[in-house]
Amino acid sequence: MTHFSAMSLLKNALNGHKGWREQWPDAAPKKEYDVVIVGAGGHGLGAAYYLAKEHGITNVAVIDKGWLGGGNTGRNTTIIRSNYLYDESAKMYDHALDLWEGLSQDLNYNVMFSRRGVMMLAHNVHDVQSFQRHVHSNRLNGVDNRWLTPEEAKRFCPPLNISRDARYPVMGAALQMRAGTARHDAVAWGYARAAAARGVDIIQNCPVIAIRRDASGAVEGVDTAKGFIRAKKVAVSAAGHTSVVMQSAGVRLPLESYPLQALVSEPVKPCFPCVVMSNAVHAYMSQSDKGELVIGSGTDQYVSYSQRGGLPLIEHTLAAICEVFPIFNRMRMLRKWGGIVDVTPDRSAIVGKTPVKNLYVNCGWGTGGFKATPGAAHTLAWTVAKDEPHPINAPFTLERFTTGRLIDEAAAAAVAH
Amino acid sequence: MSRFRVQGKGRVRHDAPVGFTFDGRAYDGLRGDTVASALLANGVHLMGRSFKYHRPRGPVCAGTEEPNALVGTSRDGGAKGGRFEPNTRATAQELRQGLTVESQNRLPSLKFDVGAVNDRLYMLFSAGFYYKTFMWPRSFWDRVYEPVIRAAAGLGKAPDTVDPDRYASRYLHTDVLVVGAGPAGLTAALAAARSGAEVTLVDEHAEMGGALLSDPGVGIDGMPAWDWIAAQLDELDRLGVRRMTRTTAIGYYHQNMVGLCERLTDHLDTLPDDAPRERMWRVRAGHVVLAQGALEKPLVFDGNDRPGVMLAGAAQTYLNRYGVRVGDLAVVVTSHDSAWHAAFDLADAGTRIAAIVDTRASVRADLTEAAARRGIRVLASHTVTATWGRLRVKSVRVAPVRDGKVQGGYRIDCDCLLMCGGWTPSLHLFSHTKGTLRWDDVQQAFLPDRSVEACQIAGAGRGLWGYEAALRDGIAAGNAAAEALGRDAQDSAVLVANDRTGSGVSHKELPTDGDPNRARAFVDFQNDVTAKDIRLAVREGMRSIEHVKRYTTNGMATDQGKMSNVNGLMIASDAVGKAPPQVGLTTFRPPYTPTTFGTFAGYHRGGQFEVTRKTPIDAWAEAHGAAFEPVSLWRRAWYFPQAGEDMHAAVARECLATRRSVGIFDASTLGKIEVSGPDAVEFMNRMYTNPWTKLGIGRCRYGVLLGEDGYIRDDGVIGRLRDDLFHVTTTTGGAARVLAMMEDYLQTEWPDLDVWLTSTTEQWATVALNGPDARKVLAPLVEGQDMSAEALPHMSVAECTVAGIPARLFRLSFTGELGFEINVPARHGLRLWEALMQAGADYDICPYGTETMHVLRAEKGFIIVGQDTDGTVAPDDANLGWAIGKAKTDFVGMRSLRRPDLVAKGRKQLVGLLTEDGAVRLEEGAQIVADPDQPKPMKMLGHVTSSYSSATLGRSIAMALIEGGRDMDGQIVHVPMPDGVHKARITSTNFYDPEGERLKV
Amino acid sequence: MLLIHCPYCDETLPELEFAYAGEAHIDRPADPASLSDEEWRDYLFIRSNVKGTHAERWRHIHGCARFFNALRDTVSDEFITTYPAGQARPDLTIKEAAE
Amino acid sequence: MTLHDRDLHGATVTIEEIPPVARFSLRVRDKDRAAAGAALGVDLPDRVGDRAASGDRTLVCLGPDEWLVTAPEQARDGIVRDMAAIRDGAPHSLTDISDREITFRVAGPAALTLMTIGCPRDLRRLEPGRAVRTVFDTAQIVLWRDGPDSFRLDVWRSFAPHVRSLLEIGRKEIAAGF
Repeated sequence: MTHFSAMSLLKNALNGHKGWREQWPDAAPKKEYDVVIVGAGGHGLGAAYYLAKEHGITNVAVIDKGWLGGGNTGRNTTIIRSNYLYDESAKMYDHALDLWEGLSQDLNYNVMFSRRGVMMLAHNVHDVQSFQRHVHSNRLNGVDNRWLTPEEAKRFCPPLNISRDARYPVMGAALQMRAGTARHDAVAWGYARAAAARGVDIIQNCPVIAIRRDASGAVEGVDTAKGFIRAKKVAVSAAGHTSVVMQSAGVRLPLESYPLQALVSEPVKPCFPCVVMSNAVHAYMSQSDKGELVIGSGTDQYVSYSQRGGLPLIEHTLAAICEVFPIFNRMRMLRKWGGIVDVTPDRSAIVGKTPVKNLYVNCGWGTGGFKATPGAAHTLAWTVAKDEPHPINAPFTLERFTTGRLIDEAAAAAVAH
Repeated sequence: MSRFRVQGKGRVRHDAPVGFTFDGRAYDGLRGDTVASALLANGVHLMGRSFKYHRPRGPVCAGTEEPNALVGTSRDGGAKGGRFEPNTRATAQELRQGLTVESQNRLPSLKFDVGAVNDRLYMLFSAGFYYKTFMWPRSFWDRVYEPVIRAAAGLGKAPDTVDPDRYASRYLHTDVLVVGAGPAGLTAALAAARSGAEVTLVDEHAEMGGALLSDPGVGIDGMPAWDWIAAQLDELDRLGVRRMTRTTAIGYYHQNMVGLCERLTDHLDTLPDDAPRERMWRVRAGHVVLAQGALEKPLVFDGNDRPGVMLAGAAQTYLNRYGVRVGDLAVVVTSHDSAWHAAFDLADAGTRIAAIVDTRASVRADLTEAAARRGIRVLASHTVTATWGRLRVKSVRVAPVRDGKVQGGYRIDCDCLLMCGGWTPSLHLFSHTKGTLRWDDVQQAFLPDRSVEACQIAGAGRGLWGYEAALRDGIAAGNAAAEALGRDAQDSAVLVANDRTGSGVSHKELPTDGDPNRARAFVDFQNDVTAKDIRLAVREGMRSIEHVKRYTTNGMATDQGKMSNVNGLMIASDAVGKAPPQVGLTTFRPPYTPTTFGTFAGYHRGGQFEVTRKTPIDAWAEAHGAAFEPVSLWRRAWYFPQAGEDMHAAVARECLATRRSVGIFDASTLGKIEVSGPDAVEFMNRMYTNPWTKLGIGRCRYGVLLGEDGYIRDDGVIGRLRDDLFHVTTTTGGAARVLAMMEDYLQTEWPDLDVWLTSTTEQWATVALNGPDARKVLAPLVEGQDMSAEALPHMSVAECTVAGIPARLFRLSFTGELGFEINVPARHGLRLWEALMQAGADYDICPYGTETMHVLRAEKGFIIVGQDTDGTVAPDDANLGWAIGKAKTDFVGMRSLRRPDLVAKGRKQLVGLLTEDGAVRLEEGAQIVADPDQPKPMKMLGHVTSSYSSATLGRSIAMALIEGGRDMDGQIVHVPMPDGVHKARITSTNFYDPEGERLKV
Repeated sequence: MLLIHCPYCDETLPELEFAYAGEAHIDRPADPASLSDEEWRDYLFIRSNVKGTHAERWRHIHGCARFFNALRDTVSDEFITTYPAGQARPDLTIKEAAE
Repeated sequence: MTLHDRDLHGATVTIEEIPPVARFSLRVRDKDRAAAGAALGVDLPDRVGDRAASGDRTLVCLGPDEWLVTAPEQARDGIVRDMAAIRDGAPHSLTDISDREITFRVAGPAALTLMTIGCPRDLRRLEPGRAVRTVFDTAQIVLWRDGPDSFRLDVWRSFAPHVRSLLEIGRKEIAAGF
């Protein structure tokens, strides 16, 4: 692997960039691997990288039905934060945040993790109560999160409308300074390059047809479009398609896949310094380094794998953006796209072992998967390597749906009164 | 008038000058011009700077696909008028009187831009360079590198003032929607309309006609093209076809829904009153005909981006449609026949054509003969290897190619270089539908394959070339649409004279004898992506076109890849060594052209952003100075401050007045559901945790509703009015959810039950009277009901009249005081309120809002669902175990209460909390620990759910969910806050009048 | 925005009038008390999440207010058929054979 | 600009709130429909969207087991009495919702166009004489088509100001020729 640095860039610039080699080889499948990971997104590639780096397991293949990073990794709005309410979630996302902070150096690939602060707006008394609960809980968990008055919020993000007459007036905000964004594609590429350098095979355009189990019921490999690949262990990290893959192993999951849309504006000079999320109004926005305003929309109401999504959601999202940031009314939407998010009943992920021996799963991240990437990948690698839960992913089991011990971040924001 | 304007030519009005400014300098254009055509008429090509290298750029197109000539525009006094907008395409913006135009992405000026230093360092800024560096030292990314990169990026400035314009939207249903009013679109619309179908025809330009507007020499059915267009439009109008210009089909959604953006005022000199700027049309069509034509491709060669280098078809449009010659001395370089016609038109209009450079070895004889007739030098089998000129192209180097080898080249002077790399069908909308494309080896283009929607593609959009072919195809598509809708279609013929048929070849980069690593051959002009960037990406392992796109940003500019996608693919597939379809085409994403946020927001701005529900009594509250809070879609009176009072003072006063005498509260937002029918009681038994069979008529009961997961979803007081009739109340925010949940069970699980549900939330206005004097205020107004405690005990309901209004009168209490809730038909709500206020005057009746309501109920330990519960709280956790019918075998959620985690020790339970110092009010959401000195992360026992200063008790009170809290009664816990740790004692939640003496009146 | 055929109104109408209500043909057990925790979990949470023909519930909430069922292709989002609540899932192989 | 024969430069449309009527939601099973019809003196129409009237009572079928009963205010008690009389033999639910909704009339040559600013239905298919529940913008409404250019909207009371102001904005656009 060519080491990336300012020097190597300069050197190559002088010779017409002829010295760069491929960042990862396009591997053909071997007959057998110690571990096969299904899904070459940030989570799957990351798990392969940590298997190799931290557990010395390098006979690993990451298989994808398309091109690597082509699923939700390359389709999200890149928000990274860890100010979650429940201890379990806060620990998982904070673990991820710790890894995000050193990821560029770890991978020798600039993933452009940018600590520009994520601000969540409170628009009613219930939001205030709920966010303050977050702030207090985060403080005692050692997670960065602070409360801002409307005026402080406006100072932090000048385009914000804090008029008391607004339909949804800003009553305050929770700010996590340590949070921010990263360059999504670079995360997949960086993990791919670093994993490949440690011997991991990345096999693209190779749909998995079924997970094969032996007579004892344990996993023995995967049937793919490029033939059967034997594997001692299989980990599925296929986001919206996880249900389909796991079904082939006879494992049914509490998952549903929904279309989620996102969009960007035309690029403009820096005008928006942070990330702002408004749950009540359904608006999420940041500005990319390229200058585009990056905006998250909601999920359509029905299960779908179409990656299309309807117009009304986009209309609502942009109305919400213009409500919170009225100066952007004349900005133009450049491009919108859709992804498929897999959602669990409690809106928290499932990471770990399954009822099938040597089969592992990492799914159900809903709309929050990107920010968890290093944390989920890192703990999944642990679980695959040791066949036991990592202390951080241990609460994110499949069993919780039987016992009722849900990690219900969605319900915690329930509005009734 | 400028010498570049050709008198009498084009569709502009030569007698109607229009004044505008560009970078502060005044110019004149003509009515009908775009900003670009007007500037070109004034000899101005330099209109912008590129994204990365800040290279000088001029328009390369004459339409909405323009990547270079992006400008900022405003009216009414510039940016502060709120109508500034960045990144407007000068080639599409119609000229209007007083239009203010400024160039972008330059400092200090367009002609001298310090950002152009990047251009000198271009070798450093190769594709993906930022992934490889800026990593050391680690902290520099946030503080140094990223801010610098961000400041350099972006094109125009964002608006900084609120937009005063309005935006509109409509739904439209039509039998046939035709997108694009060029030759194929016109004949398709006409064919469909002749069959009797309702037809809608839309076009993004100011007028219809498409390519024919740029080709007036063509004859159709014996008429000059422009006369033919007029005749078609006449007939379309006679047939009642809805024609919409300045209307872009931006997205193609499920089941033939197409979003259109109609621009209504941007072309007008002055803004009419009440006119929306833009309108979103959500069109649902029985059949769609896409006739969006084809886009001309640039050629990729070193220096193909200088101002003055543009598409040949664009030059032809500027000449024929706008009457503007784009230069005096042109070189044409092409791989397609179409540019020859452009050259001839320009030559005939007085521009000298220094040469036609064709990459092909042989060209149709009629073209070479026509060139010879005009004395134009023809250079077949030639390439272009370089251009010169800083702010405008001044010469070009051409070279013959023999057997694939570039021979010695030479320079030709010019002031414009017109290029044509062939044409690619415009299939963006088709791609939105996930319709599949197939690669056509002959045309070297993607063509439409399988359609998933009811749509046709006509004309150049499916690879047909020449007007006759397009016109005939339009007729066929219109007829096919009509037939698909069950109508009779008739074939008709069309005859074209002087048709401009032709063909061409496709290229990757043009061959060169220069150093390919030094070549600045641009593929994506705006994003400064060069051919070698694409090759570098492939060399680095980016083999999918999606990877190449993302790594180089090719195709991600504001032209949405219209200029760059196919050229990028040709180069990438050459580099990968696979055929283009195996490398893939990136997905086209909506919108077709960038569309304002305002258009999507439509009417939903300001007061119209979302419904604000108000009660019948809201106007009184507003008139009496209430502060309001939003609760779901409602706004509710929060408190009623008197002069000089803050919320704390007002709430203290309201609480004391209510406990002392009587308070009045607008409870109209409570959800209300009428549950009616012989099986009503059975239904209630199945839905709610409580038993209902023995509830007497005229009595009411507090009901708890769970989700099937066993957690509390809602609560409310439920009255039985008849054996078969219940009046159910829900929380304000839960009303719609509860009704939907009940309907779900009733319709799909228990359809056999004879019971029906009707929402009556808004049928009734509800006024709550609480306090020891409540009965005294109310009783004189009541008729038809004995108000004594015996006749109307606590938790009972009666039908009577109050102030002469028919009412459902509940006696219940959410405050611990003697309480009544009076429901009257909503139209009388305000009258009832005023009557009670009047009757209460002698008792100093005090109106109070939601905050006081919350304090009063907290003093009694009554929960608010959603505040004291959070979706993970089971009845027993909230001390509501008593509300579960002991003899019941099933109700919604009952089975879940037995799951292991719900019967485990250590669940969080709702308890009271009294701070050691009664003056300290805990913050809601504050976390509770046993040991405040432990290190972080701390073990948290729970959190404060409700916390108030109780004026009645003269101290603060709080409720909290605490692990195993009920077993900790009397124990001290700690609440660590940033400014210190508070101690608090766990108590009962019933802080006031625990024996309920105050109800016994 | 989808177009949905309501079997009760017998009209094909815009999605804005409808509310999605999850997978179809998951009946509430007649006697929940007799179920094991695992069986109860399956009822509560486990969903087929089909990529292909999905049987699902919709409610014409802003129309006739009825719940009904639909078969829809989750890859194309195309509705194959809709049918009243309580009816068995249509056998598409029979339908195709008849055509 | 839009060019169309039905295009409405300066065409008029009026929006008015009309006085309250007695309004009930009637729910009854199929087997008891005839009895309910007999009690009301109007046969219950059986196709969703159909309307039937007799004397001063009008019935609209809103769903397979749901009818909207309207009558002048003074007829309210009579309807309640008539239906109460059959409750034992023909179980049903009759709920007074007179005050739940406000009714607007939208009429004039531009009425259909004005409705399209908020109603996603294909109103070409809503024949005069019919009424359906649908949505206008984000509000649920019962939409009555009384004639080619005449509509009524029953809107939940707290949504009515929103609907009204949206209609006014649309009316002004049309009046301005846009």
